[in-house]
Amino acid sequence: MMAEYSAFSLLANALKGNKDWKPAWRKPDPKASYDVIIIGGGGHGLATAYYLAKEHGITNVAVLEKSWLGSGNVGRNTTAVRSNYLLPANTRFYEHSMKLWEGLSHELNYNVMFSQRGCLNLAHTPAQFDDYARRGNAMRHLGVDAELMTPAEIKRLIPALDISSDARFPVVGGLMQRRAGTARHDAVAWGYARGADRRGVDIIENCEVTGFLRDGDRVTGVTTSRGDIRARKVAVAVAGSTGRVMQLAGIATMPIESHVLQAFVTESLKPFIDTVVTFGMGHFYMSQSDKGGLVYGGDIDGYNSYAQRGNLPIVDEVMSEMLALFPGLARVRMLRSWGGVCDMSMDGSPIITAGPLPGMYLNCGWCYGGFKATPASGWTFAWTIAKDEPHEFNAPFTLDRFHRGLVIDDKGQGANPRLH
Amino acid sequence: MVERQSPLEPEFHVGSHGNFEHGVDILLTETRPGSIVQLAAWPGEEKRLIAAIRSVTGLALPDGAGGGVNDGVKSVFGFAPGKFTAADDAEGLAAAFAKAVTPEIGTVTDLSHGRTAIRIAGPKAEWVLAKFFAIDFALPAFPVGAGRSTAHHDVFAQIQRTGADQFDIYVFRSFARSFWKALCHASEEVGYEVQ
Amino acid sequence: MLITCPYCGPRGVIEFTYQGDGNRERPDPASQNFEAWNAYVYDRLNPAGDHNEIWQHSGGCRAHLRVVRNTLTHEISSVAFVRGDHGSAARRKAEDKA
Amino acid sequence: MSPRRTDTGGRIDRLKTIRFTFDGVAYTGHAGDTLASALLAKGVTLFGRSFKYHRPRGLLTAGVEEPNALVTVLKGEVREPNIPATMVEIHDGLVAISQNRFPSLAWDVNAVNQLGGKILSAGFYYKTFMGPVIGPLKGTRFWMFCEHFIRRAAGLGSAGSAKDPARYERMNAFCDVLVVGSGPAGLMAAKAAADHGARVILADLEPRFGGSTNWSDETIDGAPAADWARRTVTQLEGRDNVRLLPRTTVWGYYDNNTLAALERVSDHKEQPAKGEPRHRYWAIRAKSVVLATGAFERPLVFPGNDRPGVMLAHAAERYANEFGVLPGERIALFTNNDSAYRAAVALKKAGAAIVAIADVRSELSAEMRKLATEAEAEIFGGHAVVATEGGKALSGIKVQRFEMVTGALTGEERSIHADCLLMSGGWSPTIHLASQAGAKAEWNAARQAFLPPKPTQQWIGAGAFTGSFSTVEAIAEGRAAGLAAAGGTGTPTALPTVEAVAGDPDPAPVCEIRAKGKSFVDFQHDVTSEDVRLAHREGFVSVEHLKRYTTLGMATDQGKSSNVPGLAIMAEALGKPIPEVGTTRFRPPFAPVSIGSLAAERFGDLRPERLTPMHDWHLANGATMYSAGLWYRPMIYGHAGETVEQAYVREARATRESAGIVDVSTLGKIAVQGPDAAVFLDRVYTNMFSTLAFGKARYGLMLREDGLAFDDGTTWRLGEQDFLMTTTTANAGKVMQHLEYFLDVIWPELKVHVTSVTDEWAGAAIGGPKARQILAACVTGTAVDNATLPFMGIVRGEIAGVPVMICRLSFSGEMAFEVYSGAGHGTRVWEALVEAGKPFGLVTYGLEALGTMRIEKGHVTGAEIDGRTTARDLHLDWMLSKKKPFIGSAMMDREGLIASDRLELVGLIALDNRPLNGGAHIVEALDEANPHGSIGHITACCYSPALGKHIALALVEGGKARHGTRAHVSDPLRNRFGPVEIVSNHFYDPEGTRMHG
Repeated sequence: MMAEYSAFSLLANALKGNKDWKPAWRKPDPKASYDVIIIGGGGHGLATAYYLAKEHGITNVAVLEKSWLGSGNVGRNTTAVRSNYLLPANTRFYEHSMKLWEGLSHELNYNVMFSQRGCLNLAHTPAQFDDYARRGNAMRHLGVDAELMTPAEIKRLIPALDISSDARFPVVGGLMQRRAGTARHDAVAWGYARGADRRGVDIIENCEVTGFLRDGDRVTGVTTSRGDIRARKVAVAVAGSTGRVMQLAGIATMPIESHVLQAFVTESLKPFIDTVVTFGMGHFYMSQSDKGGLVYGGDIDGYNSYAQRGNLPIVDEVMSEMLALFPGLARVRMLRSWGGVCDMSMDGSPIITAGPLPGMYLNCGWCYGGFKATPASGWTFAWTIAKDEPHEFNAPFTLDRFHRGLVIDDKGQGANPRLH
Repeated sequence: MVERQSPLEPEFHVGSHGNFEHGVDILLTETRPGSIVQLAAWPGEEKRLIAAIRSVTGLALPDGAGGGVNDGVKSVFGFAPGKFTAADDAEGLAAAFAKAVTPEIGTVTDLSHGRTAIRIAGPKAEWVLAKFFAIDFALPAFPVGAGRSTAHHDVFAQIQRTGADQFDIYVFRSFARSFWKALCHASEEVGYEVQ
Repeated sequence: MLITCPYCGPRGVIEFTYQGDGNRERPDPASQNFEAWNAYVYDRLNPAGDHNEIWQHSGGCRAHLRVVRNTLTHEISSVAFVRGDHGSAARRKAEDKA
Repeated sequence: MSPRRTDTGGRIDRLKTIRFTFDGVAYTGHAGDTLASALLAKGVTLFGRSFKYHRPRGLLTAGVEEPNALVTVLKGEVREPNIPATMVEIHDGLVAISQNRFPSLAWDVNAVNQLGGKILSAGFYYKTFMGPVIGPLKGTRFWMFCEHFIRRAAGLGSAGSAKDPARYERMNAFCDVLVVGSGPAGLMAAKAAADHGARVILADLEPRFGGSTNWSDETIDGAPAADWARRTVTQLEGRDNVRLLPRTTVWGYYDNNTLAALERVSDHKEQPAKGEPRHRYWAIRAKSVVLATGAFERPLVFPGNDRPGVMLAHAAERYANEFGVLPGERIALFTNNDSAYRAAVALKKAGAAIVAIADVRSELSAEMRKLATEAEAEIFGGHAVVATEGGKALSGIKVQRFEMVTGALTGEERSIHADCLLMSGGWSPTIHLASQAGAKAEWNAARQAFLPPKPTQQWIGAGAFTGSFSTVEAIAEGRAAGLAAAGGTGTPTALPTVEAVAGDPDPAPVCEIRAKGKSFVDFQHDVTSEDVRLAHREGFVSVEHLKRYTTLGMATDQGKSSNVPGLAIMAEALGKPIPEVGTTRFRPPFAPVSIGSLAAERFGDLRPERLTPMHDWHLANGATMYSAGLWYRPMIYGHAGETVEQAYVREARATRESAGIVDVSTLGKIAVQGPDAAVFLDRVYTNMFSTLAFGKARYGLMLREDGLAFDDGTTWRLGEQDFLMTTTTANAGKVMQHLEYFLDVIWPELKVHVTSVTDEWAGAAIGGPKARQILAACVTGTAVDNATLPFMGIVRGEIAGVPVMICRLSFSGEMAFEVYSGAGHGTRVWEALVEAGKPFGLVTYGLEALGTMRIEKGHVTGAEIDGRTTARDLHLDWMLSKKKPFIGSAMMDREGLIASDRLELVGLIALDNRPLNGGAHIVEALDEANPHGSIGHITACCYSPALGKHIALALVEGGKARHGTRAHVSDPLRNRFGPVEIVSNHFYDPEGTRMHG
């Protein structure tokens, strides 16, 4: 058992020249078989492993990661955490996630720096303000916090924001969720990894799944770059790589497209904004990291891609929208941009389900909202794997909902993934 | 005929503007053609449409996608497969085409009010246009007479090169004032005159 | 990313609208085969590698194009009008030389 | 002793004195100085404070990779934070201040952080601040409490909120060959490509072209290298096919050879010229690219390597030769390679004393010994610097015998008095753009460097970029690359001759001296070699984990100098070769880019305004405008002292009592033409259009493929093959694309053309009991009586001498007509109608009254057709033809779309006679304290003058079945609760007697 992290352990170790720190998680070789294999060592896969062990006592579990742990979207997002959805199925699920977030640092004995600094959606027309009111009221009717803000209140909260009436899209108000905020993305992966490892889960990095072992239809394990591994249950939590992995299982088409989403960070600045803010007349969101960089993003590039690399039109669009809100940032500089691969579903909502093959469990369709879902995704997926039935929170997120017309379409865009 | 209202009016300021002390490198005008017409052929009927264009306007279209010609009064250019924009200083071009372009050949759509034609001319015309449009304005890549369909963000534009350093830009009327303001703003650097 | 429109030549991706998987086949309008309808509306090929997809040159000539593009490298190996050649496509060449 | 200006030399203009201030102190420099060189010339050694420990820092470099000397440049209220002083060209009136210090740069209270050194090691934050499990600071509160202070201590410069008045622009450029970098390789490449006739762009991030020629002592073709470079640039300047872009950083390499560059057009000027942008963002499409971006020198990692006065060797050479500034009087060098010897000689020539050269190598070539002799420097072969002394400036160093293979330090430490220490840890080719272009760098053990990968796009490398560090190679490779990029083949003409001291390009494989004390790897982020080893102990061994755990390479310099040393230390800890630790992929931008430049012309004007033909009339006649998408539409035409509600109630009431007129030009209008137009419309609408008679209009509904409602509007049949479709304002573009998709992709056999004619027509809707009389008073050429113009009929006539098309249809529920004229005549027709209406009490009305009347009538708009509702939900199932398939017909009856608990359109009447709110929810039983049990929500609401009540449209579960029942609005966000009656959505004149007349 590794040492608990605390201010005391920090001090004790510092006095010893920091020589005694142990690896945050082991680096085991894969065993020949497990009860459960989870494909994907990202946030969702690691959280699933953690909750399988903690909530369901299933510890003979391997998490297989083709690259370094947390190399997917958990390490490439803009770190926002919120549960301000319109439709009840989403709100309930993300609110469960929010509650898990609120206790996560303690639970994991790892500071994931969850900072409930609020998330503000700006409205720019009265009609949009009513839309946000609808959403906020929907949240309130499910016991989730939400409030409306006036431009004057918004200006007090974010002094650098341009709320002048001669702005091209003046701010007429906003919807605030105070309990929303940000977390340190990498720490979430590392914290879950350490927690799962401490409960006996094998986390195996640099282990790429190359195929599925089958007994008829049933999935009985995987072939990997580090040999065959058998398992009673194989869970797929590979987000942007869902298409590729499902193809290995012989499933060619899915209600999923993989799209590239870019994100950006400025150079480090003294505190500039104390909340997460989103623009209503386009697609732009921003917060400030504890290090001081403004972390922000916008729309997906809008075409299928696995390249983790985007193109200039979105860069230009995001920066233009940023300056529409914060004209004082013209001379601040973009330091770095990067791309993540998003598993865009046909209604903008996720899929967490047993199947589609016997012995297989599927977790995907996170669009670009996957980070905030991490705890609930792992929690409900672990439940589904352990009990072979969904929890109430993920019951609506089936794979067959599209065909049955039971879509959960928060944006009302229909089967058009680039618009979700 | 009743004169049409220009969408540019409150922002149309005749005279020299911007950094013109060192000379004016841009001339901006609204050409206000009497007719702007879109002509579109059914697949396989393009040659007959080109013949009809010739019979109505007297202009012979050169070969090539985006090919076009301008005689100072009338212009025509291709902007999409089988589709052409024709303009004439005089009104009534749509009616003339309605006779020549039979339903077997294609369709005629009158856009005389719907599009606004802005002319940019001068030694820095390519420079200023390159601020808006990601197409190659160099003469070898964009010969005189030729047309291009492109867009600057929300503003669709059809552009015909009507001289070595002269371009006619057709934009949607509702966007014309915004685009005009942007064009003037972008021309300030080199000095411009509105005529 | 540039897409070489057969009519307009190479243009930036900002001028195009992505219309997705080009392998989907729309069932006969009167078809009652709901599996086929569902597959058409909701299911997509999502390959890592060459992908056959539909783009509209919405900021240009507005034609729809069938594009084969590699989703790992963004390299485009072919572009053609979805509708087939309009007769004007080949004429692009005259200007390419100019 | 301190740094000073040399008496002669440098490429500055000593006759031009420039005045500027730094931290409020007035200084002077010369034209051609950077802020760094000008301050250094004045003896300034302290330039900044580090991020974590707030350690005092001086200049490390002379270029874009500077991690320490970051300043904020002030232009009035506008702030530009985090700019390397090495990249600021001074000009009269320049105001710069230091950052991340309080109260001053020299005395910074946060320097106390240094005392916490070992605790503030990598991973510190993750291991603590979890806080208590109980009490007021439980949960996330304790962390948020601490975070407040942590955030204030972190961060570099401050951003402002004042709007930047500067102008930013974008430029789209096309070329055959883009040459990045203008050192000898880049100049040769540009010249070769230009000579071959290619269209060439040559970009360099420095104000002076020439790269290393600006500071080397080499000669090319018998002349000083800088003269050769200037001559070459002059030749290029005269050519039509060459565009020279100085001060231009090529920062991004995107797909299909699209490159992004930032030109700092007027930062170096006191005032930009009229209309001149501050920054120009170049989006360059190059057929091929020559990457001649050179290399970055690396620091060595040893205790005290961050003390002000310790800098890179070539940086000192630059300061001396390019700026005429000596960074010290008594200079020591510490190196693992030959290149530093050249610097020693240069500084000696410039007037400094070279007190020592410590070289980790014990075997030195005769050439290097000769250079050391020339510099009159004592050589310490097989030695390392193990400590530096001094406070905010260097006062001395300690050297000790060093065994290269084992890393062991032996023998006595020897102190050497020096005020400046130059270090050289070898060179890293600047391969960032190549890496961005999509390929993985390759480690070269001899060069101790990552070399560029095999190209994945159309580029060719030349010079130091490829690991060829000599000028001779740069010249040869540059010309070959330029020629090849232009599509030419080799010519046998002689290359320029170069006189230079030959040195070994390969450094000794030593990057760290492990002695006691903090040795910095990443200077700005204070990442030490011990932090790297701690990451190793805790298992964060992959390069990405190393970076993320320690923040190595994540500072504003993005690891330009720290990347390789960090990897080397990790590789050593792992006992693996460097390539197995990996290298991070470089991502755009190469160097930070102003956000203003990326927004370019859209800064301050995000989207164009879309105006109707009558826009100016509306403004002149008291309209308050409402932004709807890109359009502007009148919201109300308020009278003095009226509230919005009073205004719309007046407008709506007057319309129902006499007549009103509204601008409907924004409705989407699409010409649908061709022999198959009617067939096509039958397929895209749920109802029939082929049966529509000429001169008649019909209301139509479209579904999406998935069976949900998409858009509605009327379509007018103007001829056998000629239809005019109208769409909602918001969906005009989407419907157009929808139609084009089906015509091009699904039904290419249909002969139909669709064209957007939204802007062709001005539209005025005039409605009310007197509408027909008003029309009759001004229309000529046609009658407008019931026989000539029945409901949904169309006639053509003239108003004010202008042709118009009039269709009798109604949105308001009144007898109403839409009058279309050519857009250029819109105002004329509008004015004629308004004039004709005066005797009849005609009012102009805006969107609010329009919305009020449509709610009274129960018509749906985008608030109800929200992408989640079906035709049945909206009681439009009567429009679903059973005679034909249409888009969406196959999918509209799926179980989820016909479920009984779906939200359906209803009307609501407030029983407490108080205003309702859009977005309020509906509940069966009210619970103000704990709202729950939502059965739906309000989509639109108003005070209805016709009913004298507050009414709303709403989507409610099982809607129709609830007609006549009571429910409650529950709007906790606005604290509005109260009883409502659920009724039909057709509040007013449900039989339509008024519009049928």
